[in-house]
Amino acid sequence: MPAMTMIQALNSALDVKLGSDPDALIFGEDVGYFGGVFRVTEGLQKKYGARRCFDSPISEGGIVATAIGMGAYGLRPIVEIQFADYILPAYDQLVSEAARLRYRSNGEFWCPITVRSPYGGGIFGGQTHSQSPEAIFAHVTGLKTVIPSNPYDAKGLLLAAIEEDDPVIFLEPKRLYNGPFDGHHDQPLVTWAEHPLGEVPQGHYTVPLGTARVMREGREATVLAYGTMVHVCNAAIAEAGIDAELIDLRSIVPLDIETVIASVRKTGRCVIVHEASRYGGFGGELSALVQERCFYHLRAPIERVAGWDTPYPHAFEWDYFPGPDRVAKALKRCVEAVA
Amino acid sequence: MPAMTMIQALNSALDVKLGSDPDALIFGEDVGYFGGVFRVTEGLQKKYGARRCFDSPISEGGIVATAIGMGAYGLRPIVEIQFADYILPAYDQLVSEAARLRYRSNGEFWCPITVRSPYGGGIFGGQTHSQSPEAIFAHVTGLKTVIPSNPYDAKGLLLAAIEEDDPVIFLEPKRLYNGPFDGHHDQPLVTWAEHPLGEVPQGHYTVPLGTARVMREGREATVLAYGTMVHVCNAAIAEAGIDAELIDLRSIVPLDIETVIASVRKTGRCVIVHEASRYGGFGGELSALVQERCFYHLRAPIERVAGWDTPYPHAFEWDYFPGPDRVAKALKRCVEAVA
Amino acid sequence: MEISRTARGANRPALSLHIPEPATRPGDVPDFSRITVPEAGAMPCPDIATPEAQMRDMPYGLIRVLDEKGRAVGPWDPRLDEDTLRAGLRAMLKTRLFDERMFRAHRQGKTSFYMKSLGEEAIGAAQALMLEAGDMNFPSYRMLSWLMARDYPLIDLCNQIYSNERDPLRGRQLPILYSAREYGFYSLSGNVGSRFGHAVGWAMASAYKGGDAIAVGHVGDGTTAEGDFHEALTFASVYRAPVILCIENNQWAISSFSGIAGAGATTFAAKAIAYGMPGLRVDGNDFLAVCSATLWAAERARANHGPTLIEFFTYRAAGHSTSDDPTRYRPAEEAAQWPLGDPLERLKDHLIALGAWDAARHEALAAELTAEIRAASRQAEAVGTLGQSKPNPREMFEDVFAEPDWRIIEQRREAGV
Amino acid sequence: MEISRTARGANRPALSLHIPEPATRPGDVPDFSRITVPEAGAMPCPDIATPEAQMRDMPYGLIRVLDEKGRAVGPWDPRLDEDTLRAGLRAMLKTRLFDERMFRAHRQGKTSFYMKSLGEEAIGAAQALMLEAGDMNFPSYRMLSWLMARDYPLIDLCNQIYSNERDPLRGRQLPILYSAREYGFYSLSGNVGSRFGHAVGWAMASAYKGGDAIAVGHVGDGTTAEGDFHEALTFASVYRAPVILCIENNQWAISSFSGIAGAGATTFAAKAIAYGMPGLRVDGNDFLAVCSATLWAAERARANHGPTLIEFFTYRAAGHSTSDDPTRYRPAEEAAQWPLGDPLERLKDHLIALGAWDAARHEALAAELTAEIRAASRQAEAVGTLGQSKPNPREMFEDVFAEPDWRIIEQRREAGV
Ligand SMILES: Cc1ncc(C[n+]2csc(CCOP(=O)(O)OP(=O)(O)O)c2C)c(N)n1
Ligand SMILES: Cc1ncc(C[n+]2csc(CCOP(=O)(O)OP(=O)(O)O)c2C)c(N)n1
Ligand SMILES: [Mg+2]
Ligand SMILES: [Mg+2]
Repeated sequence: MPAMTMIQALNSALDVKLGSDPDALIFGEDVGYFGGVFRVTEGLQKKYGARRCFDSPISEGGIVATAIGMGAYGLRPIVEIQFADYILPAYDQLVSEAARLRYRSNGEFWCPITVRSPYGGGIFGGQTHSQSPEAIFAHVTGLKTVIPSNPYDAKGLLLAAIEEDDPVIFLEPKRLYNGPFDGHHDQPLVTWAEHPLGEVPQGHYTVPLGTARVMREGREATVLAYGTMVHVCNAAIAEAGIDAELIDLRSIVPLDIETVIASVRKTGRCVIVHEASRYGGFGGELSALVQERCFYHLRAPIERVAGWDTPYPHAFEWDYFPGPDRVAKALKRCVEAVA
Repeated sequence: MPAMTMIQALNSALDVKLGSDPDALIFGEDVGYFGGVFRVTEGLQKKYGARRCFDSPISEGGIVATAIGMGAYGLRPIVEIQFADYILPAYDQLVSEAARLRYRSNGEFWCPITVRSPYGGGIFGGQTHSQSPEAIFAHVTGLKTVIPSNPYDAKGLLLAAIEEDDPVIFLEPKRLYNGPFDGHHDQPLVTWAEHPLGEVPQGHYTVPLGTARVMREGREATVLAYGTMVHVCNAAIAEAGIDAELIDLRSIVPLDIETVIASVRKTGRCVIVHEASRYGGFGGELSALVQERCFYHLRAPIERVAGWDTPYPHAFEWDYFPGPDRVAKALKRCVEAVA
Repeated sequence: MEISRTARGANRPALSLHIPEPATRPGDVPDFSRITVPEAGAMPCPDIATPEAQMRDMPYGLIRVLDEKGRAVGPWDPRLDEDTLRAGLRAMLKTRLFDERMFRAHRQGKTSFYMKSLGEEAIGAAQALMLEAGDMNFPSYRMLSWLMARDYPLIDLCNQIYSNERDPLRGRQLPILYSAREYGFYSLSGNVGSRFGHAVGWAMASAYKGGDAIAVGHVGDGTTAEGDFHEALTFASVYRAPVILCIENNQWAISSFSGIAGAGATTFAAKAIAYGMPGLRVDGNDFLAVCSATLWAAERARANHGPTLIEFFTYRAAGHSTSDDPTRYRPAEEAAQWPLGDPLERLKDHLIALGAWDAARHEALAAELTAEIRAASRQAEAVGTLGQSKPNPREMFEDVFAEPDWRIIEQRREAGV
Repeated sequence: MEISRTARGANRPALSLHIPEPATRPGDVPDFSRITVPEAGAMPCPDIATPEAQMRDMPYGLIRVLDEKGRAVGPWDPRLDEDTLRAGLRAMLKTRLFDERMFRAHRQGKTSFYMKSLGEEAIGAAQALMLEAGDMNFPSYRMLSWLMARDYPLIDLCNQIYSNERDPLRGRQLPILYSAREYGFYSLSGNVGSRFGHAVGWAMASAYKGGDAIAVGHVGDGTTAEGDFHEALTFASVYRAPVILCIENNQWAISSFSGIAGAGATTFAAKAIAYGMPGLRVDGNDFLAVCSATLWAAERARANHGPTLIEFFTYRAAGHSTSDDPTRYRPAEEAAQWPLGDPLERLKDHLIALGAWDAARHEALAAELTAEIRAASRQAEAVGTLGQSKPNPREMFEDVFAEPDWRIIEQRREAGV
């Protein structure tokens, strides 16, 4: 199996889909001739023609509205929002229309669209190229939200997302595009070629939505994470020297609740980690779910490690970003807490 | 003190403000000559002139954008979004602009705007006149979110919100406009005239944001609620015959964390109730906070009672709405759980 | 040039904020003197291949076909056969009678909500007849006459409005927010404007597939202020989508007159010019003009000439909805004074002038339709009205997704349904 | 009328989807033959009180003042004094030299990001000089020349760009997204378009207070597709806000040519017509034309005649930002072929033609500005560049609200700052 970066893996998924499904098409800002600002759609216009992969006006609401109409017709549009920070002008379309169409029309119309968007921090992108908006999608009934953490999953999840007949928000941790960044920004970047999950089959396969991946088994505590934080947590676990179980949720809607619960019941301790600011973040839901279902197994307070409750501050990238130190500290606190 | 409905109390707050602050002005869809579809701005255009209270185009994004510009100039705009369901087209303006202006400009510009909007269910309004979007605001750093449950608080909180120099989302539980609805939809409506908090001073006063109100003291469990659910919980507590402490949060940002924690430490049990759908709702944050800060005091799993994870379904108003029965059941479960 | 730097600041007036106000308010005598009604037949009808640059005056005229004597005149006469005209009349009358009955049903507590199309029935009826079965309408909530013209079953309408056990939308949607895919009628929702772009996407999909179906989308005058409106027009223009984008300018948006949407500054049809597409301004109370403009735009779309924006100039003769009382913000007598008349009467007069209709046939038709509506409504009432009957609450948990996830399954169990 | 019901469906072509493509791509010879450059001085200059209906041809012309010989001609000549012209030249040159140095600084790792205004320097410089101290600019990120014209301290620019300890925005904002209230320069942000409506609100507030300050707002050609653009224009039109709304049509939006924003169908200035406001189309590389159009619109606004939309026709001569490589999507030689020339050279030639400037003075000015920029940049480097110096991390927790709540206080403590 060839080694691919996450960008190549995503590109491969799109290539497989355009090649096999004439109803699949791609559009978004700069995705056509140029191949996208992160190059995820590179070469697709050349290979499949402008009709299958084209540039759109700078209008996130218009992109999603148009995709919904195409989906209602019977196509399977895959759109790119250049940065997840810029998905907000499309929020009404996603919530009031995409998420509700099947329900309100009693299944007469539905919305098989995939909305890809690079998200998250770690690239010195400042306030508006770094945010993690997953919580505002997870709360919306009718939307699915998927977040891969490695090339293998990225391709399989993207193919699964595209093949879903419901709208999927597909958030790509941009800091992982070129390697499994673990939060040690002062160390040389490891590439995906050196990582087992950088091996990606050429052809079609899917990773079903709603299945978490146990990245690391352990007995002392459960760590729940997704996206870039999976690698940060992995580093933190090693550095803390704690035998923790690390679960990569992969999709937060649908959530693999069974894997989560089984793990916490086993370890009795839980640390939840995300990049998004803490208050009202998806960590709250995870914490509540774990508490509700594992109360009698919990031997320590569930910990949350997250971005601070401030906007994403440019110069303070590494003060804001919940890096391995902060995660390790929380993990230790959690394991050391007396029941 | 005169008895006022919540509508009259809100109107009185606006009247007081327009009368005392020449920089305060009101605009929004149908708020001018007509006085708003719920009549909250009735009479204000007549009293203060069209310049102070006027209709706006149907453009929620435009309303908020314009208000932000006015706020940057130095005015204190109060805008109405006709239904909270229709606030989403303004979401980008609220998150990317209103909430971030002070921070990113290092305090050179700020955003003293108040966005009023009727929210919540119970009026057979169907999917798009019933939703409770507070969670998507609570997660946003830089926004405050306020939800009154009675006329006295409504007026005092609205005046406090308007006087804030930061943007405030002010969600008005429309089911409470005319009386303290407790979820018993099949019983005659009680009016505010019969409720002690229907007594509202004529003049200026404020209820500070970030101060919860203990509606009812109790020892067996803590119930956290806001908006319509305060009255539903009150009824549920009485019906369950449980000596529960009922806390009306009144603002979810800022949150009166001290009152919450003190109560749960005392009772050892906690039920969280909101109308919004459950998954990713604000109840998750509350549950997480309580769990983090009261872990060693908790004698039972924290319960959440909320709307189901479906869109708000018109004909199933009372199947969806988390009424007193569901709350009472959760309360009993919580109190009966063995530590 | 008049301006110069030195003059700056000299004798400058203070700035003042302009708040638009309608000509009249309750208590005033209705005044439509601002509205010029050009003669029927006066507007030229350009070839559908005409470049936009040569049609920039169209948005400022008013396409009218029916003259005061009920004759069809001028180049926009669509020369329809009498059956089509009678089908239009029937759809409009059926809409009006149905609206009346359902409005009463609301007063009687049988439904939570209702909205009438009074005075605007020509638009949906004409378009339903002029467009083809495979085309898709992305309607506003004042498009019932489309469903009537296409013979959507009355019983399904009633069941939906009564939110009863047989509600075709299973109790999930507010009354009148229909969805009827088989009838070329896209799912409505409460949010205004947010489906205008879907019409464009649907039309783009049809073009992508090399099909021949086109889309038609609708918004009200007030709704043109939403960003969605602009985004839809932008995409339609850029990709030359085969779509007809329509504005029903009925002069009001709830209590706000059209000046609050910018009508004091220009026409709504003129918004087309911003996108380099033709903008037609059409007498919306003239069934023939609506037919003709729709056909013209449809043929343009089908010939790959791209989108057309049409403003239908009309009047919302009733209140906004059952929640509204228009006498609070406009003179009660305004509707009667509307200078473009009643679309139903005008089509009827035309048919009579043609010798294809008469008072007796009209009465018979009204009686037949009234009976049909009464029967359907009674049948639906027998199933039940709001609160007396509803679909199985299990329906609340269906169709959130194609397949329910554990949350839905658990909660359905908790709800005991 | 050409259309008839019977003809429908006969010999219909299959629909096809139109995807706009630029005239040339990398490897092609640049081709600007689609652009007609009208003679300078040819456009009439209407009185500021002229009704919009009499100005509907303006958006299709191109206001130009400087002719090929560097002379100012025609009714739009603003007849500026030489000091003003030289101030404009200075601001433009300073912008260009500063851009160059900072672009290099990015290559050297001193900053995370930079964006140039190359080829568009006339716009901000002219407007900063033509508008008054109390007016407020709601800029795009290509408006550095405004700050240069108003003598914003270079050291503050450099500290912001280097995100160092003295960054006036305290490390909270991406480089070049300045905020400079005292200089009439509103807070920038990464989101495009979302401040266009703020300009309108600010202008409405000024009118509400009976003041005399006006606002000017900017978006790029690509950004006109956002709903925010439409909403801002709608509010400006409805309330006749004293605002100048500007589109910098620099032909590109990152890699997308202006056709993706609708330029194939009409001009951007024509979008004004949708709102019944005047739309001017102006040679954005002609300093005098920019001055003149800005003054005209400003005087309209100050006289309570309401808003004006201006399209500045220009060219983005550099890449979009430091993250971009334009040779991947357009011919590398395109900038040199741009038919409207270089704004800086054109103003220089005009001053020389006037006898108010010469090569020696130009060289001296360039040397002086280069030294000034070098000094400021060195001074800022002494404080530190990206990663070497930053404000106190405590700043991360300030100004989220006017007063921090317990979350901020607790988290600041947890962060140990
Ligand atoms: C996004 C959104 N904002 C506000 C509303 C509330 N609302 C419902 S109808 C309406 C007026 C619409 O007026 P117009 O577009 O002229 O259509 P008309 O009712 O006249 O047919 C408003 C403001 C809504 N439904 N959706
Ligand atoms: C809301 C939003 N969507 C997308 C982007 C990404 N983006 C940044 S600049 C840009 C192109 C803007 O083009 P244009 O408006 O023509 O301005 P120019 O850069 O040419 O001056 C895009 C798409 C953004 N910053 N904000
Ligand atoms: Mg209307
Ligand atoms: Mg551009």
